[in-house]
Amino acid sequence: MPEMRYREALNQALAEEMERDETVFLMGEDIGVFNGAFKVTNGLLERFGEKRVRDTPISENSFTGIGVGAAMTGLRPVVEIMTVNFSLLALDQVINHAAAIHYMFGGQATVPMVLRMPGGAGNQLGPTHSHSFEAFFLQVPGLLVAVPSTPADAKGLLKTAIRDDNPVVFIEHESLYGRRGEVPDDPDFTIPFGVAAVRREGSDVTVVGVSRMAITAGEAATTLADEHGIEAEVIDPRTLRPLDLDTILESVRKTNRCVVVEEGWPHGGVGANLAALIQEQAFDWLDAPVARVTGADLPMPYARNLEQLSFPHGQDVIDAVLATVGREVGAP
Amino acid sequence: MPEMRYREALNQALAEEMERDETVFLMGEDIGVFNGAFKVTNGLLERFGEKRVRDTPISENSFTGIGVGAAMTGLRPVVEIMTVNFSLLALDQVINHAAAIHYMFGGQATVPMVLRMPGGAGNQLGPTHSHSFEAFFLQVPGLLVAVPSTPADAKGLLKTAIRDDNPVVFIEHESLYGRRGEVPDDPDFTIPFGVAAVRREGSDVTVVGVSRMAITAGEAATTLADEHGIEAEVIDPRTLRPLDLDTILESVRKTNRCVVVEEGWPHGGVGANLAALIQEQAFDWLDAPVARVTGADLPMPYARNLEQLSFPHGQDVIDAVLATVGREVGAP
Amino acid sequence: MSAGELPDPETARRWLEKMVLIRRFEERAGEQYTRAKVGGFLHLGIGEEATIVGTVAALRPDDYLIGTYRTHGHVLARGSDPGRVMAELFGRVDGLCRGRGGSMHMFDADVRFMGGYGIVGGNLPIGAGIALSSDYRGTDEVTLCQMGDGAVNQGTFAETLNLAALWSLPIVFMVVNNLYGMGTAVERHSAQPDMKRRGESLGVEGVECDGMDVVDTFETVSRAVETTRSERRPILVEAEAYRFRGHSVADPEEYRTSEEVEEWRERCPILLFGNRLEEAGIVSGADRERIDAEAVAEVDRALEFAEASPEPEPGSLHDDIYVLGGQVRGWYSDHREVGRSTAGQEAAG
Amino acid sequence: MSAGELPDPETARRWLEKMVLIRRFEERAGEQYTRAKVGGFLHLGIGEEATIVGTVAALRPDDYLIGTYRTHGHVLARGSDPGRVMAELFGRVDGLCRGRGGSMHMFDADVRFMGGYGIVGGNLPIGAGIALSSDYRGTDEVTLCQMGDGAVNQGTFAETLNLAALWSLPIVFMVVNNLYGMGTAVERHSAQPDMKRRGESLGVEGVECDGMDVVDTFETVSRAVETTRSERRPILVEAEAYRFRGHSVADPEEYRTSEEVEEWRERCPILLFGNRLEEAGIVSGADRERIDAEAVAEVDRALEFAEASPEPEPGSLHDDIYVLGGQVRGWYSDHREVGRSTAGQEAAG
Ligand SMILES: Cc1ncc(C[n+]2csc(CCOP(=O)(O)OP(=O)(O)O)c2C)c(N)n1
Ligand SMILES: Cc1ncc(C[n+]2csc(CCOP(=O)(O)OP(=O)(O)O)c2C)c(N)n1
Ligand SMILES: [Mg+2]
Ligand SMILES: [Mg+2]
Repeated sequence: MPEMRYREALNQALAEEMERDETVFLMGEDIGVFNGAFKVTNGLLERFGEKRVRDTPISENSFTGIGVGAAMTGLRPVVEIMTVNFSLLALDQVINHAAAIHYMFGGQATVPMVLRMPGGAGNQLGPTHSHSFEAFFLQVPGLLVAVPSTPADAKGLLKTAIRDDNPVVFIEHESLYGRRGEVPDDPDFTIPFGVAAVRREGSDVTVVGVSRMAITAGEAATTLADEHGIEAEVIDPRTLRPLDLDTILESVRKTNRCVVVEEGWPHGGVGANLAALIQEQAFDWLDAPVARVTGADLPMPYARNLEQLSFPHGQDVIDAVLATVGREVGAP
Repeated sequence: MPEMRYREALNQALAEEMERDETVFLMGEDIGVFNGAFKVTNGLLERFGEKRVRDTPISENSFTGIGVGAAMTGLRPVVEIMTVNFSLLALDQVINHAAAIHYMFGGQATVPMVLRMPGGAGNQLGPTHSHSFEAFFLQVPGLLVAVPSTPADAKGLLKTAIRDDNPVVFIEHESLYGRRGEVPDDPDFTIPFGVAAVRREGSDVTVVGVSRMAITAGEAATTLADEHGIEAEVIDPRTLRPLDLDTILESVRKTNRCVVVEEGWPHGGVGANLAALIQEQAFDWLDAPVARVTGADLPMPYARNLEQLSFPHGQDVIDAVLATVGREVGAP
Repeated sequence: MSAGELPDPETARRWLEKMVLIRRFEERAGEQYTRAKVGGFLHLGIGEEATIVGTVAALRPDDYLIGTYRTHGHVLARGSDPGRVMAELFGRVDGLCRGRGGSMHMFDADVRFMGGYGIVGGNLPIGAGIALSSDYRGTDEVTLCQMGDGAVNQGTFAETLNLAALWSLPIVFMVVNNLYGMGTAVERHSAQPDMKRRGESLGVEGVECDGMDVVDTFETVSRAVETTRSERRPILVEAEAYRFRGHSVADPEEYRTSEEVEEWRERCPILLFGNRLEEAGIVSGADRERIDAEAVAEVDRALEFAEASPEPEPGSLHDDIYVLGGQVRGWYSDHREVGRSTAGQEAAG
Repeated sequence: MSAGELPDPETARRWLEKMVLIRRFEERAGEQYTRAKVGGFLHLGIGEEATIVGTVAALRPDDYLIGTYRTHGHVLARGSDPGRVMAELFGRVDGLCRGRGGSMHMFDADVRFMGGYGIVGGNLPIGAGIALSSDYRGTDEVTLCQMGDGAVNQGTFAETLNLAALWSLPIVFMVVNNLYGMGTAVERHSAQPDMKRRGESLGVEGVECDGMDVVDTFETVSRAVETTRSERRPILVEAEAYRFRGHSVADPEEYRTSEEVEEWRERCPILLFGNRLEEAGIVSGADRERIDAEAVAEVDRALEFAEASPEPEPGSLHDDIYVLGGQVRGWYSDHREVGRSTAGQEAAG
């Protein structure tokens, strides 16, 4: 299998789907002449031309809405919002329009649109440019939400997203673009939504990692095994809507303990949702509360040392796992 | 104590604070000449004049941002977004600006602004006009979030919000505007943020109700006592940021069971956040999973019968309490 | 037919019939609202019939129309069955949107009415996206995107006009300037209140028509649509109009005088056009009465149809939140284990 | 001083000094970025010094200035200490914002620099709100709100200009048109690319200046500011300019030719203004060298200051998320019980 970077895998997914289906086209700020702020769309303007690779003005709400209208009338737009931070400007089109239209109009229209955008912290971009909004989008019925953490998943999930008839919020991670991994080059390779990946099997604790945190969790699991003799089962949900809760519950019923790792804010986050679901559906199997390791509850500071303190690292996962595993059953 | 409606209590709070402090002023769509879409600002234009009661064009993001700028330079704007549904257009100003500015600029600026808006379902306003976004706002560090359910709380919390130096998202409920209750007329009456109200004491189960659902929960509690001999302790958190988790935990440690009732979507909702916190901090006291009664996971349909099925009623709370109380300890 | 001239008699009569139908439909809808048969917010098009019928007459069947929360008239003019429109207002299963959308969210794919939208300004980018699709697919379809005067101050207005001009999209933006956005007069919401000039900064030509005159509206919109179709550039049409009723049913209307309303009522588009047709010998007084009676009868039938239509099945509550495909599985909907049953839909695969 | 004339020698020299200081500061910042001393995105003002210095010279100390993510120069021109600006880029505790904001989010209350903002278009309404406050408080302060050409397509631009005009707010909107928004040329992002006309539809007068000429910029902005101050109406100023470097450091600049960059470099605002002053006998060649050397020395000192400044205390991480008051209690911050310590702040009361 060829090895490539996450950004290249995304680029390949876009190119293959554009090749395969004339109705697929791209819109976004600086995706064409500039080749993409993160170079995901590199070369695509040259290859597919201005009709299918459209640079937009800085008008997030409206070009997102243009995607909605185009999707309602036979096209498959893949809209890039340069980073998740700017998606706040487009939420009306995403929530009041894209997500609602199929239901609200009694099934007469569909919105097969993909909204791609990278998020995450770690590059000292400061308070307005370091958000993780997975927990906003997963709330919204009508949307699907994908959060790929590997190059192969990035490609396979993006191809599925483009072929899907629902609006898909596709959240990439700025710090993963340069990561390498093996990626199938079969043009029919796709990864279904709603199927979590068990990255590592283990019997002592279930660790769910979201987006980049699936990588962080995997690294922590290696250390936990090597240094603490604790076998963590690491699960990457890959999509948050649909959510493969079954795989997570099955694991928790085996390990009886669970830690959720995410980069976003703690309150009402992805981990809160998972904790609520897990304690609801696996209450009697839990030997400890579902623990959460999250980003800090603050606007992300610029200073490197403060920023590093504000999103989870392997050691935080290890600490949380040790606390969860070490907790005596029945002890307050 | 005088009795008045929720909308009148809000009106009184605005008038008193405007009287008390010259820097308090109002902005919003149709709050002046039209006297407010829900008549909360009735008579205030006439009383305080155009300088302090400003009708705006339909430009949510920008008039919210104007509030931010005014707040940074000595004023105390109270901005009305006609309903929460339109706040999606203003989230960039709320999250990337209002919430971040104090922290991001190293404490040099403050944003003492109140963003008032009503939400909720039940009036057949359909998919774009029936949202409950409490769960979005509570995620955001830098914001405070108030959700009054009674006329007295509406007044007392709004006065506190206006006097507070932080940006406050103040979420009213469209179906509560006409509700009556006793309201202190002492102009110094305020209700502190972060102090939950125990609406009813009980030892069998803790029921937390958010906004209008505090009323629904209270009604259900009466039926539970009368018809099922179950004594529910009903807690209205009143503010979601700060959250008076202590009061909730204290109750759960007494009752060992908890049901959270909210109107919004289930995934990542207020209840998810509370369930996660409660199982984390009172794990060994719980005899049953924290249960959630929520709005349905869909864009709110217009048809009356479908809409009624899509947000919680007393019977839903009763069913959830019975299931929670009836659950045998240790039984799956 | 030259400027201001009547179209052929048959067409003229059809326009009159359509306007009367809309008027009678809206009156009945308002009445049913006060009887609590219709819920939510109800925004009527009474007084604005010429802007609707004149506009729709200027479109081809394969053109697209998209509007706001005030579009019962538009979907009727476009040819939807009045019974299904009324059933939608009643929240019944035979409604255009199966009762999911209600008054503010009409849609009829069959007549290319691409939706009424409850968010002011929200329909503009969607309209531009539809126009983009027409262009992309190599057709000569045009999209007409209707809005009120209040919508021009929503950011999407300038954003979308710029994008439409930049990308040469075949779209006509139609501002129905009825002098108020809710209770706010145009001069109180727009620093530069001349609506047809609102595209100037973006290089979008603006034209104006008398929205109380169906002929002028038809001519102006026709020219705009055909220019857009052939020259591939967006045009802005401002139609001066007036709503005779409140913003929505149950608006105390404190922001305008009853004299002003009366003055405008004298310019009633149905009255004036009816008079003109009568003067031209195209309809007689008796014809006008018959047209009215037929409209009333049609609305009566619509009402009967709506009343007879059942409420949506509770079991359908979770249908069509998603398009289900073989490639996805997992939950899509409500997960609750307690409370009333809201079992979610599950994907087939 | 009449049109195009130089100001008095002392002022002229000060302008030159400021421009040189900004140039040298930015060069050093770019260099420190490549050495990984500065993180995040770094947007330099090199080439745009005249738009900055000319503008700031037109403001009174009690006027407000607000900008974008490209504002090191603005805050320096306004009088902030270069050491504190550099320390902010270094993410140190003595930075203007204590290291929280970084390059994109400068702020200095002392000099009424009301912030750099990372969201394109986000600073416009805030600027209008500041102007509203000046007006409300009965002062004659003016706000100058700076943006790039790309920002005019954000919805807030039209929304805010309309509101400013409607409410007669004392604000000057300054569009620094450097021909590109990131890699997108003006004609590719704006259907009507004449920036000074972008307020027309909203009744906002637009004027233009040569942003490579500090005198012309000063004169144009001064007139705009004083008109705004006395006539209480917003004005739009377009300054034609060019950035000599990439959009941010590490931009491959594939969207423009090196010939184009070279042509513009010949119009370097520092070079041209320096030449002019020399021709006018206000500075000598030696003076110019001395001015440059002093700027370099000042930037050296700034760098030393920044390097000596400590990183923010980890314990300060949760400070100033909220303004704490006696009236509130409960949690404000991180609740985690596990993992690294992030004990939240608690209200006093
Ligand atoms: C984004 C948004 N803000 C506010 C509203 C509430 N609202 C509904 S209609 C309306 C006035 C619109 O006026 P106009 O565009 O002139 O249309 P008209 O009602 O006159 O047809 C307002 C403010 C809304 N629906 N959407
Ligand atoms: C809302 C938003 N969208 C996109 C971006 C990413 N971005 C940063 S600067 C920029 C270009 C802005 O160009 P312009 O306004 O001309 O200013 P210049 O950089 O030329 O000074 C873009 C697209 C952003 N910061 N905010
Ligand atoms: Mg109107
Ligand atoms: Mg630019």
